[in-house]
Amino acid sequence: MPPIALVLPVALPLAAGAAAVLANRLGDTACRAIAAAGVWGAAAAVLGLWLPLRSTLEISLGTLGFGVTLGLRIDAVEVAFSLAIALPVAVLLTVQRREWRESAVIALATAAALLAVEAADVVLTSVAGCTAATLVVIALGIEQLDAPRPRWAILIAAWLALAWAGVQLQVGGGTAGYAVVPVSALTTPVFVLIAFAAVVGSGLYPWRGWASELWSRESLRTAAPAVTLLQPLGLYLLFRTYEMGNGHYPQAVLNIAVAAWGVLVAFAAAVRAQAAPTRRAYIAEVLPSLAGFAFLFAAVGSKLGLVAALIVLASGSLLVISLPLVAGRSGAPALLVTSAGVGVPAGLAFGGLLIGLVAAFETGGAIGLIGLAGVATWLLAAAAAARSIRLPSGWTGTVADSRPVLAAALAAVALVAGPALGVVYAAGFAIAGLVLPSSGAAPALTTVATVSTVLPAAVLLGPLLVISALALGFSRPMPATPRAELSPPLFMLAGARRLYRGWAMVRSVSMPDQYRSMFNARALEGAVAAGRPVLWLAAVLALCIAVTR
Amino acid sequence: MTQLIASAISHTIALLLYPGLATIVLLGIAVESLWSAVSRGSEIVPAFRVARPQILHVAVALLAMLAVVQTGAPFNPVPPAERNVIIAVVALGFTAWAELALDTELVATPGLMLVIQACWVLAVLGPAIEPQSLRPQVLGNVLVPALLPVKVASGFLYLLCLPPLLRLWPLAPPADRRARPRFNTARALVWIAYCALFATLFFPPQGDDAGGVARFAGLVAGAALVTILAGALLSRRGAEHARGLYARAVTPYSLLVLALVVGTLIINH
Amino acid sequence: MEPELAVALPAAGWACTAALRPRPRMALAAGAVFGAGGVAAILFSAPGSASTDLGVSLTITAAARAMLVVAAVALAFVVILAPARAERSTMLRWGLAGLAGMAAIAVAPSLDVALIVLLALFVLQAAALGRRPYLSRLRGPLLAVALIGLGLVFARMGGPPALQRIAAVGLVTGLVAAIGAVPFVQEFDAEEMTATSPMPWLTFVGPLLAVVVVARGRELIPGQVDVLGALLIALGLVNVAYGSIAAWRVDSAAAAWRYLFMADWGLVMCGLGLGVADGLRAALLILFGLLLVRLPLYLWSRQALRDNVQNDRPVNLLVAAALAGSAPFAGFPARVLLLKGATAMYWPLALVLAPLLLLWIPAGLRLGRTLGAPTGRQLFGVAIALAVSVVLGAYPQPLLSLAGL
Amino acid sequence: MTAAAAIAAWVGGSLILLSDGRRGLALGLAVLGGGLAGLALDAGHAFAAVALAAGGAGAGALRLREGADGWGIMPPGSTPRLILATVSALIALYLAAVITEGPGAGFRFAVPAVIAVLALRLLLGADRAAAGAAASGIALALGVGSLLSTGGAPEATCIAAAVVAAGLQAITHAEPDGA
Repeated sequence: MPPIALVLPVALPLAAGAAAVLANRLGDTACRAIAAAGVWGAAAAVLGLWLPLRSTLEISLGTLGFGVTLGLRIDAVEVAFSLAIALPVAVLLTVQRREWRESAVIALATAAALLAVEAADVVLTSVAGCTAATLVVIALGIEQLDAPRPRWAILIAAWLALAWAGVQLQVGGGTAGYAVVPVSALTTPVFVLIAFAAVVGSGLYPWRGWASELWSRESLRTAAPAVTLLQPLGLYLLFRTYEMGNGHYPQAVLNIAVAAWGVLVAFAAAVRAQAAPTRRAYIAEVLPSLAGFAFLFAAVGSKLGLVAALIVLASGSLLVISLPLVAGRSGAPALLVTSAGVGVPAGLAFGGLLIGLVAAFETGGAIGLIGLAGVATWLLAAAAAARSIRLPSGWTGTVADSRPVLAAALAAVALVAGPALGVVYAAGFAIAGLVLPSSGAAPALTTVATVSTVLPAAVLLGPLLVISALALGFSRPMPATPRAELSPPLFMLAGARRLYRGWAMVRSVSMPDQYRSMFNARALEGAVAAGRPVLWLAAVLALCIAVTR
Repeated sequence: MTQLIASAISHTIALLLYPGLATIVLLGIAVESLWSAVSRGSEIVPAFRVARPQILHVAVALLAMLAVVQTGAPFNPVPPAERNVIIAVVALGFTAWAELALDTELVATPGLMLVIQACWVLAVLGPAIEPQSLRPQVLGNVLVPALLPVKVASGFLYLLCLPPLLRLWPLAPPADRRARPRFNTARALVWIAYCALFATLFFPPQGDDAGGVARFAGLVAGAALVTILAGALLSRRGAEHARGLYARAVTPYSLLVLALVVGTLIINH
Repeated sequence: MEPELAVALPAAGWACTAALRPRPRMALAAGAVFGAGGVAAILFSAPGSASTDLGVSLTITAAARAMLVVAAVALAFVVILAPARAERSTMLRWGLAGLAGMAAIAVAPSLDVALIVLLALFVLQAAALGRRPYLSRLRGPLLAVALIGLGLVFARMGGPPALQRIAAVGLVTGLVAAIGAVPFVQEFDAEEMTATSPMPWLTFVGPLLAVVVVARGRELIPGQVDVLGALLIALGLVNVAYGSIAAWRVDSAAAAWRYLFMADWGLVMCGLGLGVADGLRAALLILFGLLLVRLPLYLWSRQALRDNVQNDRPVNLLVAAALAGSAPFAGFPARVLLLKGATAMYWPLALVLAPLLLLWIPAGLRLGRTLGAPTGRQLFGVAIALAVSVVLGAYPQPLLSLAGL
Repeated sequence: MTAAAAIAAWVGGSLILLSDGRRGLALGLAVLGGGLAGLALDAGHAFAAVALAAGGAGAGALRLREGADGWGIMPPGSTPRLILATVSALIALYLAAVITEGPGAGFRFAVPAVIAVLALRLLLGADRAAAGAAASGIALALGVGSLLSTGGAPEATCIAAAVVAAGLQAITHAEPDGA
């Protein structure tokens, strides 16, 4: 395979997006097929390039002109994140009808997101990430302009922060290449900028951010690809930071801070989920909750934590396809998707959450306490999921885009994957080994061995799964009769109302009329733009005094 | 491969027979009957009918058997190294909400139930932070003086949380206003899991011999009896008292336990 | 001979288009031929090598040459895809006059000559029929010439270092006054034709003037280069803040465009003031974007502005992204370079600059809408402008190499 | 000779500042050109001197074609301009005699003083004719300013300045609307 083939994962969706634009006269379906083919091709290219050698492949295509070398790199981490981005987008492009503009822009955004994870340099990642964010915002705008979407400024701020971190690495260490940056260059300020980019770029806040609000759009056609394209990039940055720091963040307290933020995000999402008035409002909180857990696990600082984060990412990728496809539907498909999302035994999410929390406890100290909060959050999410089963759908838009059978099938895959956790863990172990090198034997394929325990994935979860399948098949189905009364929120967070009221007050603050003239933008503009010589002379005089003092 | 099959068989036995499904069903029905007799609440024995089980009971049973195989019951076919307290906590935690998901009736005071469940999680996992181990029998074996206060306080908190978790308190769900409620099968299925986990976490592990079995059974029975007595006491005092106790006494106490955990961490580092 | 031709051919083109005004097609053809010749002469002139065919030594720097080439391409772009109701030959005439003056400024043997040429350009523009009073059109530009002239005199006087610092003030304020940025903002009439408004100084002649004045200024006051840089950065930050906020808040959309140009100029001043290669790269990249992307977009938006048409189609969103400095458009790498230069020189400056860079987004979103619903030739032009911006954003190296960077 | 030329240059500039009539402005340009030419001649730049004198005279002559009739020197309300012209001269004198050092004191006085008074003419308000005259005057001053430098073809600069100064007075036509 020639090294230039490394451009394929980016070039294919890029070309597909361009082709979809050019072929728009052929109709929406043809353009969607072209775009989907491009994204499927990208996923295939990633696998095709990596599987034969299963080692890092790099290529440098020269300098771009702003201190960045167009260097591409395919390694196990890149493969994992590329697949987590490309596969859900490919499936959604394949099964959901959409306008040719949306298909084209989503394909282009996928190319940009894939470039962000294939880039060998922090600055190039920031450029590609910002491009992906821009295209995602445009795609959301094309679908419905007045519907909730990420604030452009916030997304650009995130990627500018990453760019700044990159140039700081270049200035401090001479390079911003993930693999070659000196450990000493990864200072605390640089890490803070990277963490800011990771958090803001993924929209993961303890309050209701765009990652949740996107799911309240009339149609979820573009919301799901938007989340798929942007959210994994934040986690990706946390992974690569380990590589830059030779397996460490600059200070242990930074691990604690990121882990605490992650659990706070997951907890807040679970709190909102348990108070959701409709099932639709509930599903808006499923992915932010999982993403919060992924951040927590990635920040634990152990290989086990990174593997857990990858497993949660994988289950999130399955869910991000299932959630829009089951939108507006109830019954078994909704129940399956909800179960897969909350991590019931013995599914993939269950395994990921379990391994991640074990990693937190085995790290001990403050991270152990955060792990304790993580377990409580998991159970809170379980309560919210249980409550959501009988909530009203809350769906007002068309359900034509939904594919309940496919959604249920994907959720079922996530639920029965538990016995294969050992295999998934072994793969994740190999991936995490790239950014967190450690001398350890390759794990067995049937168990997950941690420092203090061994999870017999195949021999415990396998039989459990068979027994569950038989028992549930034999059991009396859930009575379809509606609940006697509407289920209220399980609890109201103390002080939440006051907080919202305070925020509303802050937002409603305005300048008293009698002082408006002091801050009148028009008057200020008039004063500056009138071309008054006095102002000019005063400015020159002031500058002369300033420089001669 | 043979080893794998043998291991799978032993785990299946653990799940279905001992200490799994069969054990929790038989002993759980016995304990639940005792509670029914003491509380004079629901029917004392279950009305056996040849019918497909409710999905709620199936789900609770599956989760309870997953939890109970993580305990340190003597002769547990699951090797000690393969037991994990988080699995037990999560499985039992899910049982509390299976009812909300799969039953047409609401759970009584779910908000307070959530708080109590969080306290219970603290009681189970708080002592696991400092030893940095999740093996139940390792936690049970912790006798380091520096860690004993946390362990004792957590054990007491665990016992305090059991009545509401098993719904032995007099707070009935809004839709459940029957004069004589039916035998509570769901509760019967989780009695043993909760009590066995208590016996595993807060007492040294018992050996795989007759004495060990007797001691472990005694601990489980003791935990069950204490819980029944506490439940009966709560029922006698009434709903308001129970709500007040758990809202105003147990929650602050759990904060004290948390402070103890944090203090222990700080002292030992 | 190339530098002389670089000035003479566009000047001849201007003369022809002026003489053939009654016959626009012929004027256009003649102007195009002479203009193309001028561009060829610029391209063939080797940076740094002097030509003494006229008895004086005429040289052109690589940066100035690149700026001239880009300005010529921008002129061709807007003339070929001229906005509706715009007379192409008139646009070409004005453009060629500007191009000839810019070439003269670029090849001038000294800043004094460049300044005299600039003065002539100012008066020539002010002499045209415009909506603003003659004096208000001439006041700012002549003050600029006077300030730069005073700066030159002070730079050449022997005496205490304070004189050189005052010279730096003269050069910087003169440059800012010449382009009409804050605080030397000239009166602006949204209805005035672009050629007679202050916009050409901001968007067409200004870029080359800035490159020449700053380069020559550094040679004139080598001892006070840091003062020159500090003044540029200070005024640059003021322009960034004021321009971007005004572009967002001001009532008139046409004025908003001008303020956005001012904000861009703020970044250019910061880049030029940093005194490091990355800063210069950033400044040039922004200036290239100004000429090739923003100027055409502004011209095409004028009709929609007059008709008060606003739109939120995908193309408007793309234009908004391009104006906001988002990737993959030209603004983003320029911002990256600026941050790098600022971090290398004095990191707190990057701390100030980074949040200011976000102020473009509301203004960009607003001005993206003002393009209305472009169709036909105009839509084609917008597509090309966006493509150029993407190329500049993704791979600016060729143009930067042309500028010797 | 230097002092006289420098003062003449300042007087010429001041005349442009103080005059509203075409004759006063023309006289100011001519005197300014003459003064600046004297400075150039004193510094040994004969060609530059001739060019500047011709430029000033030409500009003055062309200036006579347009503007308010008469001399219009120091019309009512011109006291502030007179004060400013005097203050500019004093500041320039202080600059040339006290602050700065080296040869060419005449240049150091005349050039800043002339540029200052002509800039003030524009900033304090002027009609089309006065503004044009000020522009030509600034061009001539810039030309002479180049004589302070060693390189950069100062004589060519002076010739260019003279041509532009005269040329600026020739521009009268207006353009039709375009883009």
